[in-house]
Amino acid sequence: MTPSLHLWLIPVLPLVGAAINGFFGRRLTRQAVGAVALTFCGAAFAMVLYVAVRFASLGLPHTEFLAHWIRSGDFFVNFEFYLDQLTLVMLLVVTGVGFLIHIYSVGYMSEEGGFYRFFSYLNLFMFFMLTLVLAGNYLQMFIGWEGVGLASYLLIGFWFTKDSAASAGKKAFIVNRIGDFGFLIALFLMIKHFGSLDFGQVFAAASHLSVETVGFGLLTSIGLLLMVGAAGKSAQVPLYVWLPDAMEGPTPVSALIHAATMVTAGVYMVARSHVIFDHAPNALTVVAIVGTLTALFAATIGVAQTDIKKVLAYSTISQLGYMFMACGVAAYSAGIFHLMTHAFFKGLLFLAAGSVIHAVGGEQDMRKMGGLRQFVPVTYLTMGIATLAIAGIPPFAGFFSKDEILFRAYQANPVYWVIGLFTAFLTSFYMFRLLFMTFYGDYRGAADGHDDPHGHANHGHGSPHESPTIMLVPLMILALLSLGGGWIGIGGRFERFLGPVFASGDLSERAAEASHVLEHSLMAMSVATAGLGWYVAWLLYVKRPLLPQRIADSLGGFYEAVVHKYYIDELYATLFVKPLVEGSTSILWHGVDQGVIDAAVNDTAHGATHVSEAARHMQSGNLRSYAGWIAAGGAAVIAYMIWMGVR
Amino acid sequence: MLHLVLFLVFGAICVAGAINLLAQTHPISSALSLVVVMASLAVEYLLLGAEFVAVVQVIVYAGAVMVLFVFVIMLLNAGEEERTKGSRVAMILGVPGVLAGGLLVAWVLLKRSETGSVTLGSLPGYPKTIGNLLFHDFLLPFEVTSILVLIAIMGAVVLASRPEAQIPPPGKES
Amino acid sequence: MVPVSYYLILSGVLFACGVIGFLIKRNIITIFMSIELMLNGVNLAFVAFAAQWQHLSGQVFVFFVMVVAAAETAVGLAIIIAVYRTRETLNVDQVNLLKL
Amino acid sequence: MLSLPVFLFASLIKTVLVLFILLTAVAYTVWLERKVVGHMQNRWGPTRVGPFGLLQPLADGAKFLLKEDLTPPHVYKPLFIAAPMIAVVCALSSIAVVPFGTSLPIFGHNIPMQITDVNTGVLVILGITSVGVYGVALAGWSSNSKYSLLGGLRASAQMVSYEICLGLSLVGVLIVSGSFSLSEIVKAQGGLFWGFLPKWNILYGGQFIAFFIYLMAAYAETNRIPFDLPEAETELVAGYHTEYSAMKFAMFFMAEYANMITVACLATLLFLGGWHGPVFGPPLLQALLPTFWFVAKVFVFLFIYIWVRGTLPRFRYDQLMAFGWKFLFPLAIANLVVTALIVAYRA
Repeated sequence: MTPSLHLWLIPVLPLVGAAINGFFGRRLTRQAVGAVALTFCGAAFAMVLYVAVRFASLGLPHTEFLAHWIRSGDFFVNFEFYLDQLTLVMLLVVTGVGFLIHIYSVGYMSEEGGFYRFFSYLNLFMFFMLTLVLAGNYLQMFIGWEGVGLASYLLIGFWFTKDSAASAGKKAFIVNRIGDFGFLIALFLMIKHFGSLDFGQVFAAASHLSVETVGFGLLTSIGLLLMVGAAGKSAQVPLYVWLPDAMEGPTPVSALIHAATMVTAGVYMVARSHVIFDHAPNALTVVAIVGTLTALFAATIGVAQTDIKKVLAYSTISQLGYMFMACGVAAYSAGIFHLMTHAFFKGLLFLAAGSVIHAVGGEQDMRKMGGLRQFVPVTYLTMGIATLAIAGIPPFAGFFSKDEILFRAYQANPVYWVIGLFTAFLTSFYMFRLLFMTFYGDYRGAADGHDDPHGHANHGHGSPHESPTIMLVPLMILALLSLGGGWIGIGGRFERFLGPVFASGDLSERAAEASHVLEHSLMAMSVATAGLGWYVAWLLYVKRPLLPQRIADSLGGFYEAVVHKYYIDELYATLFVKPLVEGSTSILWHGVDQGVIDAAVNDTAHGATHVSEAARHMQSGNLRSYAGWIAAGGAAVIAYMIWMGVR
Repeated sequence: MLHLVLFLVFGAICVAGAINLLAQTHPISSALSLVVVMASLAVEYLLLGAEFVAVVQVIVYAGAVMVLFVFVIMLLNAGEEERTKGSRVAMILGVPGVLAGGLLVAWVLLKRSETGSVTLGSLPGYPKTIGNLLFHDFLLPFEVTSILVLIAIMGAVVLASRPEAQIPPPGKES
Repeated sequence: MVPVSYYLILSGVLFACGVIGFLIKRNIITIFMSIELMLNGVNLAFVAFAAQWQHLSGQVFVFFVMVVAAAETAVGLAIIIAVYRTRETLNVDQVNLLKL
Repeated sequence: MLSLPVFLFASLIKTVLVLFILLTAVAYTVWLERKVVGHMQNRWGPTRVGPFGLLQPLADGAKFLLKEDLTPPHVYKPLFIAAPMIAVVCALSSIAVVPFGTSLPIFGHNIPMQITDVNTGVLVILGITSVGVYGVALAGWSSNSKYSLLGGLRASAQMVSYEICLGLSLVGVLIVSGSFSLSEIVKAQGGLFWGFLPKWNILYGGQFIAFFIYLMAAYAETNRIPFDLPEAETELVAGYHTEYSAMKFAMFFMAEYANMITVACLATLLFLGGWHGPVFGPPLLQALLPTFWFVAKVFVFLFIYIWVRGTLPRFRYDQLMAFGWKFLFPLAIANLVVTALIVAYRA
């Protein structure tokens, strides 16, 4: 038994910050609120660093028991913290990126109302996310899972006076509920069949079951249900629809929650549950297909988006699809690797986009940007690095992780690889499109910062201007990470580090078999694809800026479909929302609620009224009448008693 | 024999007083009839040996309760009873019901002989024995009753006292 | 020797007179007196049963009944006074509404 | 134990005798009062009829009998007639349980000097006194006169209130002597303590506070000065008997004085040792001396009555009620508690 590291401090520190800001923030100055939030978030990060330093000396997996939670017969659930390599990676990503985004937020949100509220929510999110990551059992994980959903809801709807933000929050929450429903059923199945929710016990029990290659067994069911949950949280097809709308939230929120951390919880969960998936290949195949489809699907939509954050949102969905594809081919460590690098460069992208938005006074439409290169050089530079990273240009971080995934996908099934490669092309294309539309050409925006959708205080933009240092520092750190973050994966070091966690499936052994020739040729092809995307984007948006419109016109209906996100929202509205609303209105509301429940209540009341109307004549208010009734009743009782006695 | 005669005489006075209570239209006559009933009941108690009960009956009922009634009748200057027709139920249902119930009880009492008979003063209720019973076996009820009386006193004071603000201004009658 | 049932019948007659008084009298004070009459009838039954079973608790009950009756009278007459103040009548047939 | 005929005969004789004595005493208490008050006020009182006016009561009685018995119109006649009767009957009947002395040996029978010895004698007197309220109250009501009604109301409220204090003051004595029977109570007060003090309840029983309460309550019960509000001449003409005349008025008059005598007797019996006193001389004297002592004590009590009447002014009605409920009543309860504690300590 290794000494206690007081892991509980890691989630609790941000909670304390959230509590302080939530309860007392209204009376504190902005500086104080920011200091509190940064202090506690930073303390958590420091704690994680301390854990990382001590990591080598720990016996793994390292669990720390805090308290009993549920004790019901044979069924136990504890408050327990579980630490292994996977957890450590997640902890570092969450607290590290989280801390940077906190710093950034202090600058970004400095002009906003509800400053304390924002940081209270942000710290609350950190608490739940760390709870999720550190959980020692599925139920505790579920708390974190729901908690980050709550924090996400609160933060998407941060500008709750804006109707679109409020409904985006609701949409995220409701769509997540669908996924959570699957997660919950998976938990129930575990309780029923394994009698426990503890990771160790569940995985031990699962690993003793035979691999379900055919059919639809217990583990397949659990796996699929977990995947439903993961699809909800991580915005996979068909439950991705909430994520683009979630961009209504403040940009740091999009960076932290909807790019770097929360949306990757699904990936983390699938990776954590890899024992179950390893024994359910069919479920794993579903994961891979879902991931692949999502990657392609979202990338195509991303191509036609004009809102800078929407592009990034679809990009996120697409990248998450990559991660699921990796998990689906049992390359969990590749998925986690991509998760990490993605956290760096996508966080950076969002923050840089935020910086851009900040620079142009709240404008998000790329068509009204352009030529910002000279106004915001640091932002341009960092965003450029992030774009190179996501596009998969070596030696940036995205190259290593994405290449790893594509390689493993090829090994599993070349179809995945083909689609993945095409997606990589699209990714490269739309990311450079974003870069070119934003930073090249001429500035197409209005001279002054009007039409302020986020309620930014109008700080009199003469022209776009660079963000303050407090925002740029996180950008630069993340840029460094995007640049060099992938290098730890060179030579499979990252995979070896995570090896003990995933060292159960034979599928992961394939990596060793692969020839270096194949690997290198695939690598070259993906780099070429990325370069192609870059070139096409340059061609269309820098060299011949009128061409895109013509292509769009020639594509006609397809382009329209892409612009309208394949009408998925409308499809859902028609398929689910409308029938639900209609059914609720006509059947549940008018039929059940008004027709049965209200009617029962009202009819009872009316019946009582009628009976009372009749009985009221007895209640004349005359004392002697009442006495008469009592006397008659007493006589009846006496007669009955005597009759009973005589009989 | 003496017992039976006394019982019948005072029982007759009792019933006569009770019926007179019903027959009289003026409340003060009814009240005096009730005093008569209570006094003769005290005699019936004496016949049964309950001398303490009898004396207390006179002191409490005749001497205090009924004086209070007379006092209130005088205070409110209650007049002759009005012959209003307020309730048919009381006449049609109540009175026959009472009579029927009473007759049934009487019939049962006369038919069943196991109730037995009592001799003159067969159970002497001396103050001492009653007191012993009251302060030992019935101590809790006794104390509870004392609280009841206390509450009743306060209630009576509150109810009967006339708050200055509630005196209706002249001319405003409902 | 007098059968106990005679006493009980006397008690019942008094009680019935009380009930009938309650039913037929209009004056609220008289009605209240009818209640006292009923209580007296019950008291007689208590004493008679005490004599039959040769146990004094019956007589002790009478004291409790008297105490309760006295308390009831005090409160009841206070209520009557209060009613008379607001309604200016003692006829129960005219006191048939909870509010004025 | 006496045989039934002898008992009935003796009772009849005693009743007649006691009634005669009582009525005479009533008449001469009136005379005494007029005489004493007269002297207190520096005048002579009755002097014309007989020596020292001793025949004045007879003359008054004749006057009452011979005057026109006027019944005013608009009175409620049955009660107007019944009220004085109730008053006088209640006043006279309570004397029945009062023992005037020890038993007298007459014709070989040991006849007690008491019409009847009820073992709840105190309670009987209380009960009869409480019923006596009806006479006053009904007289006031049936007269159909405002003065009378007010007098009747005052009388009934006052008597009901002070009856409580009266009863509570007696309870202390009852606790000390452990009996309701008047003769038992008197017997318990025989003898001396500390060698020279009589074992009267007022001394040995420590009931001097109770005696004070009894005195006050008794004055109020009998509607005497300083508590004669029901017949306050200056306000209510004559209170509840304003409308009465002739013999009906005489009945109220008799009732008042008979009540005074009863109250004095009760005080003597309960507090002042009853018939106990120095007994000496030949047997006949020995038999009569207790009765003498009894009468002497009653006389002293009555004299105090008259003395107070000649001295004190009248209370206001609210003062009367406040005095009864806020002073006498708590005092009586305190006395009761203390007495009970003392008795429990002695036992």
